[in-house]
Formats: sequence, C-alpha cells, structure tokens
Amino acid sequence: MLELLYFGKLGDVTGKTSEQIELPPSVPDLNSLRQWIDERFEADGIFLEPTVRIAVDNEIKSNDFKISNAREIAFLPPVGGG
Amino acid sequence: MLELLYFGKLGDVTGKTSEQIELPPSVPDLNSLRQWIDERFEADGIFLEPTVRIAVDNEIKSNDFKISNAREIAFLPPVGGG
Amino acid sequence: MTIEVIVSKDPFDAGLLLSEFTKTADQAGGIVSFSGQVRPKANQEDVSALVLQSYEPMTTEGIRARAVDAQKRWPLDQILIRHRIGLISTGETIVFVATASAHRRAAFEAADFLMDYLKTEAVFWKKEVTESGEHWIEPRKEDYQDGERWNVD
Amino acid sequence: MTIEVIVSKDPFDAGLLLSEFTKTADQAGGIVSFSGQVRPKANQEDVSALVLQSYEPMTTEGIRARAVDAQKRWPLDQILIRHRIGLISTGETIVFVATASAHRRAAFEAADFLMDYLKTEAVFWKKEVTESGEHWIEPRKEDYQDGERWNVD
Repeated sequence: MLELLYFGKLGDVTGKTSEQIELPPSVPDLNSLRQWIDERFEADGIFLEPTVRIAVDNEIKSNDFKISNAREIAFLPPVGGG
Repeated sequence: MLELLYFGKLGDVTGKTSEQIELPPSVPDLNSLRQWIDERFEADGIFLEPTVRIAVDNEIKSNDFKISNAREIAFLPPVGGG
Repeated sequence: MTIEVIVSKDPFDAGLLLSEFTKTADQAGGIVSFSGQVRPKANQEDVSALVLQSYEPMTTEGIRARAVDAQKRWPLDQILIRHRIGLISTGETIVFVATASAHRRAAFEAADFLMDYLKTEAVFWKKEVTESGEHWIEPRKEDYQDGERWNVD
Repeated sequence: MTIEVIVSKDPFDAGLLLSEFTKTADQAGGIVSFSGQVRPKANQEDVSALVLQSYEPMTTEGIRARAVDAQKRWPLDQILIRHRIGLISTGETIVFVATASAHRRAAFEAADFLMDYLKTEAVFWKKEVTESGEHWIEPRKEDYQDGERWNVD
C-alpha cells in the first residue's frame, strides 16, 4: 500500500490532499507515475510539468527513480511567491 | 547667571557635571571661554581640543560666537565608541 | 550556539518570543528580529486569511539547514525561527526570525538571509482566502529562475 | 507614518515593546527590531554596568532627525526608537529600534541605518563600570574620521 500526497494546487486538481493506493505493474518509476496520475485525474499535463517535483519517502527523486519499496510519494508544486 | 554643563570625561576633569557662574568681562566669546575654563580647572588643554564642541542654549556654535545673552553653555566631548 | 526551528499551527506573539529569546541570549550584545504579518490586501483584493501547507520533515529540515548555513557564515550565538501553517487570519503573525550576535551587522545580515529562504525557497504552499474565493499563490518569476534549488540525488 | 523616540532612565522589555509596536503596525507586513544589551565583557575586563549621559533636547532631536531621514529613504509605516540613559546593568537592554514596512528589505535597511546613527553619532556619553574602576568610552577612530558630523552655524 502506497500513500500519495498532493500539495498546493495539486490537491485542488485531485480533490484530495492524500490517498492510499495500489499501483499497477505498468507504473514502475516516477516518470510513468506522473503520466498515470495525470490521466487518472484528467489533469491536462500538470503532473508532467518539471516544476512539479516528487519526493519519495521525504527525499526528492528524479524521474527515472524506481518506485518498488516506496511507502509515501509526494507531489510538490513550486514553492515561493513571497 | 550662566549655567555651564560638562559632559562625559569633562565632568571628571571639573569634578562636577554643571555649575552656575558669572563670567568675567575678559571672556566675551567661546574661544576665550575655552581658555578660561581650561586654566580654571588646570585641564592641560582638554577644553581647547577641537573635538570638544560647545553648545550654547542647545545649539552647537563656533569658537567666535559671542556669549552675551547665553543662559546655558554645554561642553561636549566626542560621542561614539559603539 | 543554539538553533530552534518550530513549524506549527499554533498562533504566537512575536513580542513574547523576543522576550524569551532575549533572556537566553543576554550575553550576545545584539538581537535582530523579523516578524511578518498577513497583509489585508493583495492585488487590490481584500484578503481575510492565508492557508499554509508544509511537508514535514522536509519543511523543518530545510529551514534548519539554512540556519546551519547562516551559523557558518556569521558569528551567531542563537537563532530562533518560528513559522505558522494552517489557517492564519489577516494581521496575525505568520513568521518570526530572531538572531543574536556580538556583532550587530552579523545579526542583521543573518536574519535577512534566513528570511530570503523562508520567503522564496522554504517548503510552504500558500493559499489566499478572498471574497472571490481561494487562490493558490504562484511563485514569482524570480522564484522560478533558480529552479534547480532542490538537490536531486 | 508615526515616529516615536523615547530617551529615558526607565528599564524596558524589548519583547513588550515589540508586542505593542506589532499591534499598531499590523497593516505593515514586515517588522524588524534590533535590541542591544549591555555586554558583560569589554577588553578582557568584566563590566558590571554602563552609565549613559544624554544632552536633551539635542539627543532626542538628533535621533528624531535621523528617523525622519530614514522615512524619506524607505517606505516605512512606523518607527520606534527607545534608548536608556543613567545606570544600566549588564544584560539589560540599552537600545530598541523597530521599523515597519510593507517591504521587508526596507524594514531591515532602515533599522540598520538607525542603529548606525545610535552607535556612532547619537549624543550619548558612555562610561563602563568595571572592577578596576570607571572608564569613559572613547570614540573609535571611525567615529573621529567624519569629525565634522555636527552642523555648526
């Protein structure tokens, strides 16, 4: 079981700030996770934007990161804005 | 009657922070006042130092200022020192 | 040298924090504080509140790392950083930073340095609550420019 | 815009001053404060107290003029300056400056600018009370360099 977290405006897109989920085998890494989530919520590509970073168990990871043992994955839109 | 004020280390030299005094006619301006006061307290020239400024009735005045109507004259050693 | 970082929903009084900070830092000589309040206006619109999200422990660790960085750059005796999350009403204090140093300029520069981080890089998402609804605050262009500010392994 | 300058023998708590300042400045966005404590050491010697003399109204007017100058240079909403005179024990707060502005950098710079004046040009004479006696603090070389800082008419 994996916990997904949606921060900032991403929570408005998904309608939730977190969810428990079982990923399908077709989603082995962060790259495919971005696409899968974006399609699931009809998010028009917002999850594909490079400014949206992904943290796996509290560490920022690059798109080729293999998810396998992750417990928590967080989608982090850009911070800042004063 | 004139009030003289001695600030900072000048008060140590004179042994007082203020005094009421009648100036002799030989002391018409600040230049002669510096010399007169310095001799009176055997101050070794400290009152002649240009870093010691003089305020007459709360305004800094130059050495040629005529004392005549002054009510209060303050001797101000340098400020600062953090 | 002590560093304290608190990210919390609890309201706080900047003056009380400064009083406590001053008591423990009284060998220091100089203390600089910055406190930020939620402003009632943004883009001509009345703002009634902000809503802040953090992502712990990343948010607190990021702030703490910046404080450690400040401590390396300046001779500091003490740093306190307190930041609110959750719902924060107009006029309430949202952030408080205090630095103590024997050197006045060091205390000023370190507080400014910490605020720079808190305003542009710290891991917070901010939503404005206005009469026309709620709006997530987008980063400004400057915030984007150094986009690779997070270390990716 | 309000400017408040108080030079007084009365002790004060920097935190309490900041609390009050924050209440009246809550439209401002950002508040910077500086508080300075009497340090227990100077030139390897234990200091138990400072004694400060001022010359009123020159001292207060000089500080106020600097605050007006700050207000012209930066967009400030509020300035408070409080300075003690008389006997001030080690660890007690001797000076407090607070600036409020919608612009964080303005609040920082103005507070720093005011402290520069208070430390080097403000009309105060300072005496250290140590175990070996009392010593008037001499201006540093930097303070002398711009010796003609007072306007002479």
